[in-house]
Parts: sequence; C-alpha cells; structure tokens
Amino acid sequence: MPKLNMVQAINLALKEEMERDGSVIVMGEDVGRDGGVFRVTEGLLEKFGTERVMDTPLSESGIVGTAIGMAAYGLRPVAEIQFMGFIYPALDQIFSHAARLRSRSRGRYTCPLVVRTPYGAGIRAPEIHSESTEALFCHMPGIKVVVPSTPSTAKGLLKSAIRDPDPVVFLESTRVYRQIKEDVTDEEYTIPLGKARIAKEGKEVTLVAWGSMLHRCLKAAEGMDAEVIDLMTLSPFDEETLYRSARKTGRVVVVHEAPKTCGVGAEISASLAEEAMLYLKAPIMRVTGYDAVIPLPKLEDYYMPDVNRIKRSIDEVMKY
Amino acid sequence: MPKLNMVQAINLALKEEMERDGSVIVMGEDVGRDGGVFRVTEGLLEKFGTERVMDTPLSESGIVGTAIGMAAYGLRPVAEIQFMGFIYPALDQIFSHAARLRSRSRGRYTCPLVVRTPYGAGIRAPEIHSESTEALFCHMPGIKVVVPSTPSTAKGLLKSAIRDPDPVVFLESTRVYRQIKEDVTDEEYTIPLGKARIAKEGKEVTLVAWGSMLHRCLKAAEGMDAEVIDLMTLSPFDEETLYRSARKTGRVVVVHEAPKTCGVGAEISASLAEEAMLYLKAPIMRVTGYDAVIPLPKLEDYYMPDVNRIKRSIDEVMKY
Amino acid sequence: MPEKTIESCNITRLDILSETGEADEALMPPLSEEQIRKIYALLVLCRTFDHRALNLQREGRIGTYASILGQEASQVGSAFALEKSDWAFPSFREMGVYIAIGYPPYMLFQYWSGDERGLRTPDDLNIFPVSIPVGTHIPHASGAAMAAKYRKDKVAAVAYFGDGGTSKGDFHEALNFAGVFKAPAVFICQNNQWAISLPRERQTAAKTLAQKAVAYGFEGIQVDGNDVFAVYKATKNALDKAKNGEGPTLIECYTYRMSDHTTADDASRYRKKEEIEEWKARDPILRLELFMERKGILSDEYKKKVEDEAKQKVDDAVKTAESVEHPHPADMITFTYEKPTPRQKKEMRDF
Amino acid sequence: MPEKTIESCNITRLDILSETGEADEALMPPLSEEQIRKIYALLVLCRTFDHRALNLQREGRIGTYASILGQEASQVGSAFALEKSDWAFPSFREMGVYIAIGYPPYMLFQYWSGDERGLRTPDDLNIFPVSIPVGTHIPHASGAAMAAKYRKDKVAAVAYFGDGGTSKGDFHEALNFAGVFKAPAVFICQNNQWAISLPRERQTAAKTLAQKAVAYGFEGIQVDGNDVFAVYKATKNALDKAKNGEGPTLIECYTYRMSDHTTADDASRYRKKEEIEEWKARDPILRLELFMERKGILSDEYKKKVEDEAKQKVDDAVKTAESVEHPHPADMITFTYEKPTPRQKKEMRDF
Ligand SMILES: Cc1ncc(C[n+]2csc(CCOP(=O)(O)OP(=O)(O)O)c2C)c(N)n1
Ligand SMILES: Cc1ncc(C[n+]2csc(CCOP(=O)(O)OP(=O)(O)O)c2C)c(N)n1
Ligand SMILES: [Mg+2]
Ligand SMILES: [Mg+2]
Repeated sequence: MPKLNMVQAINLALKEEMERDGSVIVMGEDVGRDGGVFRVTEGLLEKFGTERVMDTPLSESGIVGTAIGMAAYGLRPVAEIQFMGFIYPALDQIFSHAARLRSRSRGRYTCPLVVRTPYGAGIRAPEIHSESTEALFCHMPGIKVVVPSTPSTAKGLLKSAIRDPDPVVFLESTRVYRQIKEDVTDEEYTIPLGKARIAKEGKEVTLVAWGSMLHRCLKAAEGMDAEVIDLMTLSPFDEETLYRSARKTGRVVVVHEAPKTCGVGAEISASLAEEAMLYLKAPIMRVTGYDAVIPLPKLEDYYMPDVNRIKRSIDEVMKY
Repeated sequence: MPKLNMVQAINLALKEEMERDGSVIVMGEDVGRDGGVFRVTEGLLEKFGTERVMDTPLSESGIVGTAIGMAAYGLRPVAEIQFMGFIYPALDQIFSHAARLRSRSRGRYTCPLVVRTPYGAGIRAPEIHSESTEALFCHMPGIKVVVPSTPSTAKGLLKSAIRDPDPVVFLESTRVYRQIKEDVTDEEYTIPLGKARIAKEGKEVTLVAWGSMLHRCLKAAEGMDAEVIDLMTLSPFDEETLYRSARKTGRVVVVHEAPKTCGVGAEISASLAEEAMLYLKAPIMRVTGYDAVIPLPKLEDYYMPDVNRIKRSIDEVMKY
Repeated sequence: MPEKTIESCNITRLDILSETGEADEALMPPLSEEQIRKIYALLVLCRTFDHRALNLQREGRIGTYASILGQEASQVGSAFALEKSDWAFPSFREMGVYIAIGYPPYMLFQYWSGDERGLRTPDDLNIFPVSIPVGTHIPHASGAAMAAKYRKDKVAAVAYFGDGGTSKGDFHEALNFAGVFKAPAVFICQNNQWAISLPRERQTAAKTLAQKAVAYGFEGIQVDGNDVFAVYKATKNALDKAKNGEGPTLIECYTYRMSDHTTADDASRYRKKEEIEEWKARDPILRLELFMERKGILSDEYKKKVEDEAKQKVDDAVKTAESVEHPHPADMITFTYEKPTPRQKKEMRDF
Repeated sequence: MPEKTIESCNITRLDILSETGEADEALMPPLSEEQIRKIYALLVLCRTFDHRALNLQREGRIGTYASILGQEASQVGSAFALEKSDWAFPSFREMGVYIAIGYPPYMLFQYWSGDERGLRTPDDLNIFPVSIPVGTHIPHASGAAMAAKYRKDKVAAVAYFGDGGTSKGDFHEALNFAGVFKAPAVFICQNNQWAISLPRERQTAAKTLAQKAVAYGFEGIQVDGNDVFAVYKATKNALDKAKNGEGPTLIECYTYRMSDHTTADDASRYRKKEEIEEWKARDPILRLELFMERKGILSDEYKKKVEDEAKQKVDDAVKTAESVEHPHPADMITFTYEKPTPRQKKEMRDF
C-alpha cells in the first residue's frame, strides 16, 4: 500500500470522487494551474479540465455563494477556501444560505457542498493563516464540521463529505498536511460522518481531540492508561462514544488549539456535565489556545497547547 | 423619574453620549430620516445633523468596515446592523479587523466601536430576523459582547460600551424592546462591562440568563428559592459572580434562546465543570433553542425556551 | 497627447410603451394578441393578490408583507420572458415573479403567514425560496448559471434584487463571477427608487445602476420598468444572449415602490406624497390598458372578466391557505439535515 | 429612436516617462531636481530592501515574504505624493510605501520575521498595519476619509490593493461608501497582472480595472505603473481633488509582479519566462536612470553613492532587527484589550 501524507490522501480522495461522479467539481483560488497553495488539488486540472477544476477570482463569498447555486442545480462542488482565516467573508453564505436551503425550501432544494479549508497554527505562517475557528461552524444548524487527523481518515472522511447530501465544512490541519505518512489504500472506502474513533484505548482518563491536537494527545498519553478519542466529526459529534469513555474513565481532558472561551471544548465539557457528570471523578479540564489573537511565528509555540500543558492537566485530573 | 421602555432608554443613552462627546457618531441603514426600523435612533438626526447621524448604503461589511476606519481615526462610531441576521457579512470586519487592530498594531491603533443590533425571536418577524448568535462573537478575542435585559441596564451598559476603548457587540432583544417599561433616570450613570447582576437572590438553584430569557427565568423562579443571574456582559463574562452563586446553590440551569450546541450556555457550563464542579450537587442543565434554524412565526413559540421548559429543568436538578 | 482614452462605454435606456399607451412599433417585441392578454391578466392578478395581502395583514391574518404595487410590469414583463426550464432567484419583493411563472398563490399567502411550507417550490418549477438577506442570493444565480453551462443545458439563471441590493458585496462578487465565466445569467435590478428610507441617489453616486455592469465587462441596460413591453424585450434579449453563450446582462428596471416598504413601515416619515402622485401617472397597468384600448382588444366586459377571475383565484388561494393544518412543531427540526442528528432526535421528543 | 444613451464614460491612461527615459514635457509634473533625486534614492532603497529580504528568507532569518520587485515606481511614486498628515492603508505587498513615507526598515524586517512589534507604527506616521486578508482594509480608508471630512481636517486616506483585491465585496462596498459620502479617499490598485496564479484577465472580464470606478460614480484612471512620474502625478491630482472636497478617485497602476507571489510560491508553475523578460525592459528604475542621464543628473559616482547608502541603511536595519530581544510570551495576550480579562490574567500566569 502506498504511504501518503494528508495532502496526497486528500488529493486521492478528490480524484476518486471526481472519477466516480461527474457532478463533483473543484473550485477555489489557485486550485487549478497552481494545484493549490498546498498542492492538495495538484494534477486535477490536467486530469479533469478547466470545466471541473475552476480557478476563481479572489472572492470567498463568491466562491461559496456560486457553489451553493451549483449544488442546488445538481452539482457537488468542493470549494476550497485558501486558508481558514479567509472563510469569514463567506460565513454569511455558509450560515444564511448553505445551512438553511434544505429547511427553507422544506427539502425541495438541498446543498451537497463541501467547503475545504486548511486550518490551524504550527507552520510559521503569516497573520490570519493559523485560524482554528471550528466552533463558529458547530453553532450553525444545517452545517456539518469534519476535522481529520490522519491521512487515511482524511481520505475516508472527505469521500463521505462529498457524498453527503448536506453542506460540510472540512478542516485540514496545515501542521499535519506533511507531518505524517501512513498506508492509504487506493481501494474504495469511506468513514461515516458523526462517528468518533478511539485512537488509543485506556481506562484512567479520556483525552478528546481532533486534527493536529490529536497527535499531541497521543504523545502526552504515552506510558499511561489513557484513552484518546479522535472526534473526527465535530458537528454532529459522537456523544455516545464520548459518554461511554467518560463513564469508563471518570476523567476527561479536552484539547484544542482554538481559544478557550466558547470553543468546541466547551460544548464537549457541557455535554458531559449534563449527561455524564455523576460518573465523573474529577473536574473536566480544557487545554486550549489562549483567549487571544493567534500570535505571529515568534510566539506561536507558546500559544498552542503542547505535550507538557496536556500532561499537566492530566496530572491535575489524576489527583482525584 | 420617567418610565421608559428599552427603545427609549437606548435612545436616551445615545443622545446623552452624543451630547457629551462630539466624536460619537451614529451610522447604519435607516437610522437617520427614518429613526431606525425600531425607532431606536429617532430624533437623533434632527438633533445632531446628517454629519453625525449617517444613513448608509445597504452594506453591512461597509458599515462596520468604514466604522473601523473612523474609530482608528479618532471617532467613536455606534454602528447599527438592522437585525442580527444581517451581521454575518460584517463578521469578517468585526473578527479580522475590529477585534485585532489593537493587538496587530501593538496598541498604536485602537477600535472604540460599538456595533448595535436587535436580536432574538418572539415578535413574529420574517426569516433571519430572529437570530441569537451571541456565541459566535464570544469566541472572538478582542471583542466584548453585551446583552441588556432591562431598559435601565440597557442605558447604563450602552454608555459604558460607547466609552469602552475596545469594540463591543451590543445586542438588543427585539422582544424586550417594548415589553417592559421602568424608571430610567436621565441623570448620568453607567454600568461596568464584565459584571453580572443578581436579578433575584436565592439559595437552592442558580439560573443564568441574559436578554429576553432573563424574564422567563424570573417567572420560572417565582415562588422558589432560586437565584437568577443576569449575565449582562457575555464576553468577558463575570466568572466570579457565577462561581460564587454556584458554590452557594450547588445547582445551575443556564437558559438561552440560541441553539444548544456551542451556544454560550456551553461555555458557562464548561467553566463551572472546570472551576466549581466539586460544589455541584446536580448536573448542569441547559435550556436552549433547538439545534435547528429558527422557524417562522407559526412555530416560533415552540422553538424558544418557555417558562415550563425552564421549570422542568429546575425540577430535574432539584431532584439531586 | 499620451493621456489617451483606453475604454469607453455607453449606457442605453429602452422605452417602448408611453404613459398614454402609445407603443414604438419599431421597438415593439413580437407579442401576439393572446400573449398580450395573458400579460394583462397576470398584471391584474398580481395587483389583486397584492391588494389582498395588504388587507390580510391589516386583519392580522398574515404577517409582515412587502407590497409590489407599481412594480408589476417589471416583475411580470421579465418573468413572462422566462422558459419553464430557466431558474429564478427572487428577493422577498418578487411575488409578481412567482405568480407569473405559475407558483400557487395560496403557498405565497402561506409563507407570509409564517409557514415555511409555502416556500416548498412545486417540482415542476425552478424558483428559489425568496431571499430575505438583501443581495445575498445573487451569487446563487451565477452559480446555477455556471452549472447549467457545465451541464450544457440551454438554461439561464435570473436573479432579482433591488437598488439597495446593488450596494452589497455579494452583488459585486456574483456579477464578477458571471462575467469571468461567461455564465448564462441575467441580473434584473428592480430600481424602485427606495431602499426603505434611503433614496436611490444616496444608495450610490453612480448616475444609473445599469452602468455598474461596466465593472464586470458585460452589458448593462436601463429600461422603463413600468413599461411591460420594454421589460419583456430587454429580458428576452438577455435570455437569448445568455443561452447563446454570449454571457450575462444587467437590466435596471426603472420603477417605483408605490407602497410603504413593508406593512411594518411608514413611508410618510421619509418621502413626499407628491413623489407618489407623480408616479401614479406612470402606472404600468393603466398604460397597458390604454394600449389595448387603442388596439381595440380591451372591452369593458373583458376587463371585468379578467378582474373577476383574478378575484376568484385570490379568494380561492386565501381559502386554501387558511385551511391547511398547522405545521407540526417537529418540522422545524426535521428539515435541518437529510437525517436528524442524535441530539435532534432527543429534542424532537419534546413534541 | 427612444433607445437612447443616458450615460457615457471614458477611461483614460496616463503615460509620461517612456521606456527609453523620454518624458512628455507637457504632462511632466513639477518636480525639482532634488525631488527627482529623492525619488530615485527611494526606488533604489526599496529594491535593495526587497533583495535583502529575499535573501534573509532563503537563509531562514525571516519568514514568508512578498517581493515588490517591479512595483517600486507604483509604490514610491504614489507614496511620494502623500503629505505627512495623510493616512495610508497598505496591503502586505506595500513595503515600498512604508519605506517611502519613512517607516523604519528594521521594523519591516521585524514584522516579516514574525514579530508583531514590527507593525507598531511610529507615532508620527499615519500608516495602518498591513492587511493580510486581501481587500478587506479598503473600507478602513473610506471610513478614515469620512472621519477626516467630519473633522474638517485637510487629510486624505489612501488604500493600496492589488488586481485580485478588486474582486472582493469589500472593495465594492468601500468604494461605494466613498462615492456616496464624497470622502477624501484615493484608491490605488497595484495591477501587477497576477493574483498568485490567476492572470488579470481571469480576475475580471472588465477590460481595465480603472473602469470599475464607473460603478461608483467617480473617476477612474489607469497609469503606467512603471512610470514613477505618471504615478506621482495621478496620485497628486487625486489627493488635491480629495482635499478640495471633490471626492474619491480610483487609480489603476499598470505594473508587473517580477518575482514569485511570495517566497512560498513557484511562479514557474503557472506563467511563462517570456512574459517576465518582456517586462524587464519596462523596469521602473532603469527608466528613471535613463531619464536622469539625459538630464545629466545621474553621474556614476552619484549612482554608486545612492546604492551604497541604500545598502548601508538595509545593513543597519537587519542588524537592528536581529538584535531586538525576543518578545515576551505574555505579549500575545496583553494587547487583546486595553486591560486583560480575569481569564486572561489567569492565562498569563503560564509564562
Ligand atoms: C443584508 C440585509 N440587510 C438589511 C436588510 C433589511 N432590509 C430589508 S429590505 C431593505 C431595503 C432593500 O432595498 P432594495 O434592495 O432597494 O429592495 P426593495 O425593498 O426596494 O425592494 C433592508 C435594508 C436585509 N433584509 N438584508
Ligand atoms: C481574503 C483573502 N483571500 C485569499 C488570500 C490568499 N492570498 C494572499 S495574496 C493573494 C493574491 C492577491 O492578489 P492581488 O490582490 O493581485 O495582490 P498581489 O499579491 O498581486 O500583490 C491571495 C489569494 C488572502 N490573503 N486574503
Ligand atoms: Mg428599492
Ligand atoms: Mg496582483
């Protein structure tokens, strides 16, 4: 089996889905000739032509807005926003239209749209190139939010997202893009949305993470009886798996790189506080980015939760 | 003392601040000649002229974007977004610029901007006129979020927001606008941002709410020993007052009309689960809107948390 | 001198039917007597519907409503040029477009009474649910047009929006996409001179809205929006052009909002009665009636017949709308996704 | 016939200095020999800075950097027309503007090395931190201009953005506001023919970018962006016009991005070498040198002196930039609000 990094795995997923279904098209800034600034769409233009791989004007609301029209018409657009920091101008289209088209038209029109975008810090990028605002999209009924943490899950999840009849915001960690290589089969497989993955089994504490933070959790969990959950789909998230694990371990630490306040960690913690509190032995801890604008490269490393900060919180909950 | 409703109280706050400080200007769609679709800015154009009360083109990003430039130049713009459902096109300006101008320029430039907007359901309004997405703005470091629940607090809070050196999103409940009248002095007073208010003292359970939901909580709390906290400022929120009350009562119910998932209730619950869990006798319950697009008038009442739903959750936590 | 002109553009205006009912034969589009009768009946139906909607709102039987009084020709004239396979993307003030393409009027009453089911477009029509956020639906038309082009369907997408809508970033991005991808799209601006209380000249410093097309490298034209023949002709030409792969067109229908912005508005706060009086003389239906009389195709009994039929249709629509059963509360959750989430399933137990 | 023209517009292009260094005396702006020397020195300083930045990036001493090679005249020529009291709103590719108005070069290196402190504009300058999100800063210029007008300050606000920036909704909303409020704003588009891999003709179907001003009812003009005199003159005229209350202007500087988009980009993937070669002949500095030689104000020793001074300044800047102490981690929190929140105070204990 070929060893692929996440960029290659996502590229493969796109290729397979475009071959399978002529209604799948790719659009965005520099996704064609240039193959995308991270090379995720490399080779697609050559293979599928400019009709299916569209280099668009510099226009995020226009990209998502036109993609909504295409999706309603019957296509399955996969729109790329070059960095998550540039998705905000398209937020109105995502929230006011993509998320609501099905409900507003009582099912007559649907929006099978995937908005792919690289997210997160950790690659010494310029300002506004390190955003991790998944929480905003998890507060939008009608939108699904997916964040893969590995090449093989990225491939299976993206294929499911493309086939999903509803709009999906698909977040790709720039840090993970070329960090890991693993076996990724080019055989047909998908990973269902809405289901989490136990990345490591354990009995004493549950770590919950997604995307790039999963790997730091696994590192922090080394040598202890910790269970690590890769949430994969943040909205709707897999409550069952989460509660089952929490009931088993009685201790939970949630980790994400977004700022703490109103991050997705809050929802996970609150859900536990509502549904599983009686089983909990310790407070639910959150290890997150600070309530601050993500700093430029010189301070980036201080901003992101690292293995030590995660370990400290684990030690904290293990005290109970 | 004159009895004023919230529309009149906010109008008075604007008038007082504009008289006090020539750098305060009001801008937005229909805020001038028309006095605002809810009449909140009524009479300001006549009193202060078109230079200080600007009817703008239909252009939310333009309204906030130009207001940021004005604020940096030295004015104190109070920009109105006609309904919260139309703030999303301006979200990029609020989040990428207003929220970051101070940190990006390391304090050289600041953004003393207030973005006022009517929010919430309950007045049989058309689609997208009943949004309650305060949570999005609470996840934006650099932004403050204020939601008054009464005429007199609205006046004091808005005056503080206008004088605040940083950008404030100020949410006004359309439902409360004309629902209550109370004594509002036209004497000078302000209410500090970041502090909550105990609307009702109690010992057995803590209800946390803001804006229109506060009144339903007070109703639900009638005849029981419940403490009701009016959060007033959602970001940064008054953790101290919240924890103190939770430690006292050991039971907390958070109420908001926004959808449950990743709403502000999640943050409040998660903060308690982290900081006060050991004092809690019962799970932390959230009574919220459903994870769905806010329906049109015919179903609106089923969507919003009502006194009975709040009571049911109180009974639930009182079981412990 | 090397300060040379490198680009010139002219914005034209099309007028065919005068206020006194005279049509410029040279410009008159090829419409049969029957078609003209059809157009007339639609105009009357629209006005009857609109009038009733305003009454129903006053009686508290529907919610806030946005009247189309005065804009009937802009809406019917353009919609009449559409083929069944074309896609329309209306704003909230396009009831005339819905009616002209055959959308069941009762569903429109249903929508305005606060019931989403009224927006469930019948399967044989291609019209989007109204867009409440101004201008934000224009990119959808560009996208649908791009999709039609990709599918090689002979289909055009038409977006309707107001003068205020032209100030939105989405207007700009949508028209720019349509220009770049030479999409079969037609952008119809209903310039009714007002955006709630903001007069047209404060909406933009541009002399015309049609000239905004210059920014996107395609044609913009202004038409007398109260002249149903001019509106029809400009739209028909634009649609043909679009379907022949010649790209998009921006049409500014120069018309007037005779009513308050909505039933929640009081226009007397910001505009003069005189202005409204002036525009009364330019009424689009009156004008067509004068034309038909000249042509001898408008007898009193025919006129009465048309009005009675319209009244009957609207009466029936109201009856049907008010007889549909109340929506089920769970409906508000059911249509969020194809399948409800686990949390939504739990939530639905409340009902 | 009543299909009449109701609006016409012409877009002009200004050229003064030819590639061979001949200036059109009739159009030549009134610049003293000393001013021309100053401009020349600035152009050389910009190129020296840019060249060094590219080297530093290769050596890993700064992060991703966006080169201004080829655009020096567009940036220096326009910035040279600014008065100290005017406000500038640059994009990330405006190092030439910063340098021309006297921003300390070491702070620019500091910023590109990933240190926010490099963006703390000195108190005596009025330039905004670079805008990374393309086009989103243009409304700030409109707003500052509106504020200046309200304050009755004789101040103009200038926004810089690229060809790609013209496709953003914020470009549209910003220029429309400026037009409606007749704000003293100047919008300078650096049309360098590329937006990363997207060629200008795919960015918009409009023949020129200058003509986009037609949509907002004010003047748009195209200038040869490699002609420092044309750029200076157009900007000076626009600034005077703005300060005289005659409203905004859009200036399209027709230039070329000689380098890759940024150091993270490889332009050979999407554009031909030939194109770059063609533009080499139009080099803005070469052109000015030829002009100065003709005028006999460019001796070899003077040239050398200018280059040495530039090199010295850049050397010093690098030294200073690399000698500043590492920022304190708490800084990332300190500047969020005037005062840290209780939660932030807790967070700062981590450092
Ligand atoms: C994005 C957005 N902002 C504000 C509003 C509130 N609003 C509803 S209609 C309207 C004016 C629209 O004017 P125009 O586009 O000319 O259409 P018209 O109402 O005249 O048909 C406004 C400001 C809205 N619906 N959407
Ligand atoms: C809103 C936004 N979208 C995407 C990007 C990524 N990006 C950075 S520069 C650039 C191209 C900009 O082209 P142009 O406006 O012509 O400026 P130039 O780089 O040519 O100076 C893109 C797409 C961004 N910075 N901001
Ligand atoms: Mg209008
Ligand atoms: Mg460019």
